[in-house]
Parts: sequence; C-alpha cells; structure tokens
Amino acid sequence: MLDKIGIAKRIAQEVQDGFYVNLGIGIPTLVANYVRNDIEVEFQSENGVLGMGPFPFEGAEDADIINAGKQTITTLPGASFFDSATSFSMIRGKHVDLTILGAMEVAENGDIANWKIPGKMVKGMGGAMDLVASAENIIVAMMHANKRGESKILKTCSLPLTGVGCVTKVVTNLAVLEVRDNAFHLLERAPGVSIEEIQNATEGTLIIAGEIPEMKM
Amino acid sequence: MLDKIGIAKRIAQEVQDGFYVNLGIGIPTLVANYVRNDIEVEFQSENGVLGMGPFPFEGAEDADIINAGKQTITTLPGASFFDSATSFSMIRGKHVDLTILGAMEVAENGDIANWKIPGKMVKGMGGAMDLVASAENIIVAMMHANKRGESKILKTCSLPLTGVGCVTKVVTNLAVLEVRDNAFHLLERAPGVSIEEIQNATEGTLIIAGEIPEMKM
Amino acid sequence: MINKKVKNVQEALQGVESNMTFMLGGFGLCGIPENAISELVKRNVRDVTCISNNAGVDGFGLGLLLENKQIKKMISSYVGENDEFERQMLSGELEVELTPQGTLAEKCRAAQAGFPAFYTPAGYGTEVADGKETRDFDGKMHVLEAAFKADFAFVKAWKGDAAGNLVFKGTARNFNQNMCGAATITVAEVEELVEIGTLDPNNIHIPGIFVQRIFQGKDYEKRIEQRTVRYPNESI
Amino acid sequence: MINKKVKNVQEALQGVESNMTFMLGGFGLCGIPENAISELVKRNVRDVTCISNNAGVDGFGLGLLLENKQIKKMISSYVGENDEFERQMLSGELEVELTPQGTLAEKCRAAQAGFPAFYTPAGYGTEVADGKETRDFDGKMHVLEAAFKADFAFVKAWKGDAAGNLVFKGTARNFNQNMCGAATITVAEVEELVEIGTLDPNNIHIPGIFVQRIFQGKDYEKRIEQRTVRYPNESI
Repeated sequence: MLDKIGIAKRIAQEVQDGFYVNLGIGIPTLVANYVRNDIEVEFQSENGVLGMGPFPFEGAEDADIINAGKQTITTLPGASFFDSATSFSMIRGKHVDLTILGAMEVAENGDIANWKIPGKMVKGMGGAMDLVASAENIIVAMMHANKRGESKILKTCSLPLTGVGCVTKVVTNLAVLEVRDNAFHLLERAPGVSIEEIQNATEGTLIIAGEIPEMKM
Repeated sequence: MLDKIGIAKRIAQEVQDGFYVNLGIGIPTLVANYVRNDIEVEFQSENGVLGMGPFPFEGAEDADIINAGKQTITTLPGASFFDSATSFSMIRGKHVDLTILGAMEVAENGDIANWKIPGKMVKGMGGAMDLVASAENIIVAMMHANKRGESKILKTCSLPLTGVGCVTKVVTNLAVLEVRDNAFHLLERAPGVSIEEIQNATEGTLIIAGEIPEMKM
Repeated sequence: MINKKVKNVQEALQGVESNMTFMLGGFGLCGIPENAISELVKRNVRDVTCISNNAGVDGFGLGLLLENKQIKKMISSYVGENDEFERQMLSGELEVELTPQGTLAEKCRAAQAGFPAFYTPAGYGTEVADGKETRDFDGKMHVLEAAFKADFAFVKAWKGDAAGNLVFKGTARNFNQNMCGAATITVAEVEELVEIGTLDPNNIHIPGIFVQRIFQGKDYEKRIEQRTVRYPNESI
Repeated sequence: MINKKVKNVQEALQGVESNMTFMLGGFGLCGIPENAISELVKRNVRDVTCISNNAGVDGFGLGLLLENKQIKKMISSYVGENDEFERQMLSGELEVELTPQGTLAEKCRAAQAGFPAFYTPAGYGTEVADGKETRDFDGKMHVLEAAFKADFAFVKAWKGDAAGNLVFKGTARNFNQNMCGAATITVAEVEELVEIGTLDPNNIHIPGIFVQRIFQGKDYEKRIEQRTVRYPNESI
C-alpha cells in the first residue's frame, strides 16, 4: 500500500519528456519532486506562471511570486509570468499536456467530484472545472477509500460534479486504474496489495484482464 | 467650400480634451495636424499603437513602427504597443472616444458604405467594420458629392454596407451634418456655401432648423 | 498624453457608493489593491458586490470589508480562507456565487474587450451550468457565460505612469490585468509611479486607455499566505 | 526547460504540405515571417489557404506565393496592395474571404484560447454576416464567428529563446502574438535568438508553451511600404 509520497512517486512516472504539467494542490504538488532528472518538463500554475522551480531558500521569499496554492516559489530560466486569462488560454486551448489533481470521488464514466460537499463549508472550484473540462490527459491522485472505509472509486459520483467524463487515469494508495469504456481497468497493484483487496475497495466496475503487475517504484 | 485640409481642420474642432481618437486613412489622417495644442489627445492605430506622434525625420524611419496606413510614424512619451486582439478590445470595448473615417456613402439612418464597389477590385474593410459597429461617436469625413456630381448623402446607401445606423456626424466640403432621427440635421455651412447649395447636393432628408451659421475656421 | 494621475486614494475613489459592483484584482493576497480596500472600509460603503478570485483572510484583504459587513455578495472561484467569510456564508448573510477561475478571468476580459458573452466548456454538466444555455461545438458541450458588469475595478500594479500605463510583477499580475477596462471606472494603485516616458512602450502590460485614475500607493504590507521555503542542502 | 529550437527554416517547416491552412503574422509588410515565406516558395506547396491580415505586395511577402500560384484561398481584412492578387481574384483563380480586422484577430485568439466561437457586433447588417447566426445582447445585434482552424502558424518575433518565449518590437507585434498557439504547430522565427534566462519573465509577450519550433532567422529585408517623413523644421 502506498502513502501520499508513494502515490506522488508513481504519478511522476507518467510525466513524459516535453510535457507541460499543471499540478493541483495536495498530493499532486509533491509529484514535482519525483520527476526523472533526465527529461525536460515545465510546470504551469494557473495563477500565472510557467516554468516553476522549487521553493525559495529562507529569506528569498517574494510575496509577488507564488503558486496556485499561495505558496512562495521560485522560477527556472525560461520562465514567464502572465495574466489569468492567458493562463486559462493555455489550459482551455489544450496547450497543457497533463493535469494532475486530487478528487473526493471518481466514477467509472470518468466523472470527477472534488469541490463541494453539500451542507459543509464550500471553498470553491478554483481552476479545477476549467482544467478538467479541457485537458485530454487527466490523472487523479487520491486515496482508494475514505476514512470510513467507503470506496471513492464509484459507479456514479454522489457529490456535486466538477467535470463529466474527463478522468483518464487514477492512481490511489492501492492501484493504478485506467478509466475508459465506462469501467476502471486495473493496470497495476501497489506493492503488497492483492487484486482481491483492490476489488473489495472498488465500488465501480473493475476490469481485471490478464496478469496485473505490481508497481515498479 | 472646403478642400480636404479644410474638412480636416473642421473635424479637428470636434476633438475634445482627454479623447482617445482613431483616425482612418485619407482625410482623417490629416486631422491630427490641426488639433488644438492646449488639449491632450491620444491617437490609436488599430495595428497596435497608442500615443502616435508625427512622421519621423528622414533617416529615423523604423520598419517596425507604422500606422494602419502602413506609414512610418513615431510615438510620443507614454505610448504603448500591443497585439491586434488587444487593439480591437480598445475599439470593441468602447475605450476609444472618437472614430473619424472616410465614406463613399452615408444614409439618413446612419448607415455607412465605404469598403466595396461591386464589380470593381475590392480592397477589404480592414478595421472599419469593427470601428463602426462599436464606436458611439463616429464622424465621417467625405465629399458631399461624387465626381459626377451625385450626392453621397443619401436616403439609403446603394453600396454594400460597412455598418448600420452608426454615423453620428458628417463633415463634408459643404456642411456639417448631424445624423439622428432618420435625417441629416444641418448644423453649419462651409464658408461661402448657401443653404440652397447644400440642399441641392443632399439626396437624403435634410432638416434645416433656425439660423444655420457658417463654420468658424 | 492624457493625464490619469490623481493625488491620493481618497480622490481615486470619488464616486464609490453603496450597492455598487466592484472588481478587485489579486490572487489570494498576491497583488491585491491594499490602498483601495482600506479606503472602502473607511468610506463604509454598504451592500456591495465584489468580484474577486478570492475573499482575503481574516483581518486582511477583503476580509476587512467582510468584518465590517459591507459585502452583500461575493463572486469568486475559491473562498473560505477566513472564518468570518464562512460564518456569514453559512448564516446566509453573505450571498456567494462560485465561478470557475478561467471563466471568472474571461468574464473580465470579455467586459474589457466588448464581448457580451462567450462559450466555455468549463462547468458543463455541473451545477455551475444550471439555468445557463449550453451548446455543442464540434461534439463538445459548452456553457454560455456573460461578461461582467461592474462600476469600479480596483487594481494594483508594480509600476505605472501618469498616462495610466501599467506594468505588473511576477504572479501579482493575475486578474489585475484582465480587470482593467472591464468596469466603468478603473482605478489603479501602483507601488511606483514613474515619470512619463520611462516605461518601455514594448513592455507595457496595460495601455493607459484601460485606466481612468492612477495614484501612488503607500504602506504596502504584501503579506504572504503560505510562506514555504526549502532548506539549504535540500535536493530538488 | 523544454527545448523548441530547431537548426534552420528547413527543419522548422518539416511537415508542411499542399492543401494545408497556414496563419501568417504581420500587418502589411511589418512583422511578416520572411524566412518561412521564402521556404514555402522553395517547397512549392500548392493549393494552400492563407490566413493573414494582408496579402503582401508584388514581389514580396505573400506576393511571392501568389506569383507562384501556390495560394488557393486568402482570408484577410485588407488586400489588393498588389496587381497579381487583383488579377487572380478577378479571374476567379484565387478565392478571397474578407473578414473584419478585429474579427480576424479574435478568430486567432479564440483558437489559441480554446473558444469555439464568439459574438461580435462587427459586420452585423453587412454581407459579412450573410449566412451567419446573429443574436441580440442588451439591444445590440451580434454575429457569431468561429475560431480559426489551421495546420501551421508562421510568426516572426524580435527576440526569442530556446524555450519558445517571444518578445516583439513596436507594431511588428500585431497578429503575430495572436497566432501563436492558434494552429496545430506554431513556428517562430526571430531576429535574435538569445540565451535562455536573458529575457525578463515579466516581459515575455508569448510564453513558450504556445510555440512548437523556433529558429534564428536571417537576411531580413524589413521593407517599408509607405516611407513617410517630416521635414526638419516642419511644425506638428
């Protein structure tokens, strides 16, 4: 079974040479730390920066240079700053190659819910609705089940949707799943996790075809 | 009767302090030369410059700094360059206060035709259709009649339209006309021109109310 | 050069009234118009609608207007970094309209550029699209969203000149650029008001035509919401 | 940093074929992609559709492709600065689609930004609106215009770096900025390809994400269409 860092490490393997990548808040932010060093990737943040680097050293923080999580950041050579409309031109115009974000629920048809729990304080969708509506390559980083042990990999989402039919892959603490043809296709098991455990934790339709390898971490 | 420079001089009187002005090709371009020195005006050119200055001195021409008529120009302190979409944001968004352009025909309902003569070579509308569709203050600079003596101040345009119901004022070699309520309202006569001459040269409905002063040049 | 310079924030906010709609630039606390917000608190205009990506934090940014109960409605993409906001929202005192961030940005840009409405795929199939017109383009569904209408836009830039030209720094640009010219009156406050002619005409982010009033701001706090650092020998 | 740099114009134009649709930046002869145009002539691709505000002059710019009869269709706002264009248009050899200039710019921007279509007041009530959907917004009629679809965009910038970041100079910016990212492949030629990290991140007009290939251009003529000057003691 993976922890959050394990999920981030596994997702980092999905990042290919030449990709522009948008990372959501939470586990996705960690992915940047585990991308291979021998490939070139640029990180976009929807508040208006392309070419994000690591956090600044203490004393070098600049209030004018933050990421979408409002964290102080640095930029790498070749970076650029731009306005919000241009930032979403990159996203809506499909110039960003990969979107990685968290979710509360994912359904077998690719629906995603990650912005609202009725009756609770709603923080808003931020840029998530724009991202999932336009991106063609969306990987969700999430726990397979909630704290009460209920599956978050569902037949249909119960929470208000963020986007419809858009998720292409899910990486959880238990498995890597591809979402297509109205089903979750099991691609890999987390280290030490059995197919039965994954099956039990999955409410949505799970397709298990052939040998299912364990993740190579 | 006015010549082209006279028309430009008269239109220059319409330019008010604090106006952003877009000038079309031909007579309108001349207007810039006759605006009072004690007011502040900025000229916008739709190819992407705000704060245009005079033509450059010989030897100082820059192929990268032109106006919409493709003439080499200079810029004044406070000028800015921008892309075509932003330029038309200024125009469509009603940030430009006054548009001055030429016309082949104007109709009493404010329609204007200035881009196409069927059967002849068509050069295109350039930015004229965007300008007339959005500007709220459009002054047309033109000759009252064509070379064959036929009125260009009409009941309805015979040529393909550039815009509908948009012209607010017309300054010709003979008169200043306000366009409203489906009629041309005679405001001023050109020096030495009689009301009868204007009436004879006007095919559209002409309203003559009260004393019609001669232009003060 | 058309002079947009005004003496101070008091002169810049002449005409603001209760029940108006304001746009405020910034992302989180980054690039917010601190001086204009302070003056809005002082003037105590009530029942205003604020269009702003976020709603500040307790005791800073739009949090100040919230504490003072001046805001009737917030239009934002992400809120709830402050407790007072949450309290007012849950009690029903505060009306909240949540809008996808890219849609929020484009509703500003549409107002600036004179487009009445636009089609975006964002929010299709979600409650954001409830009651809105939808349409298929090339097999993909889109939602029709309308341009914003606002009385004042309050933006903050790094540098500016008397002609109203603006230059932003880093990610403090964000919505500030898109809100210029998107309201009836755009008020820009700048960290540094420079002499006319010193800004490079090639590198002006907002030409002065989109700005009605500009003033030299003061006492900027520029708070950091999430101060994150790495350690000297941390590998990345 | 994702490297977009290619060796030369030959490598930059890999994949161009007959019957494709190209976007070409520039206003008149100002800011046109001279190197790409020369290479298109050399490659002799036929029956192409060109989206460009203007169509060059006899013997230069798009006039070169016209002389060689490579263009099937021109989409422009203002044409006819050259005799060969006029001859081909009047004889029916060349198809011409005239589009209002602001609409042309926005059709590029819509393609860049992922908007399928937009409503503009330009052209309403004229033959430009023939056959197009129209709609009333707040009592004003608008025309629905679709985003462009193109295979290649050829743009020319003043400076650029290997990441594809671009900076334009003066009014040579024009449509170049709006065409970046508006086609499947955007090819940028630059007067000066600078070291990565030397362009100020605050003043990049086009972030590299909108550009697929960039190369150091050469032999720029930068012709002036209307050389206008004033005399030393002329008063303005």
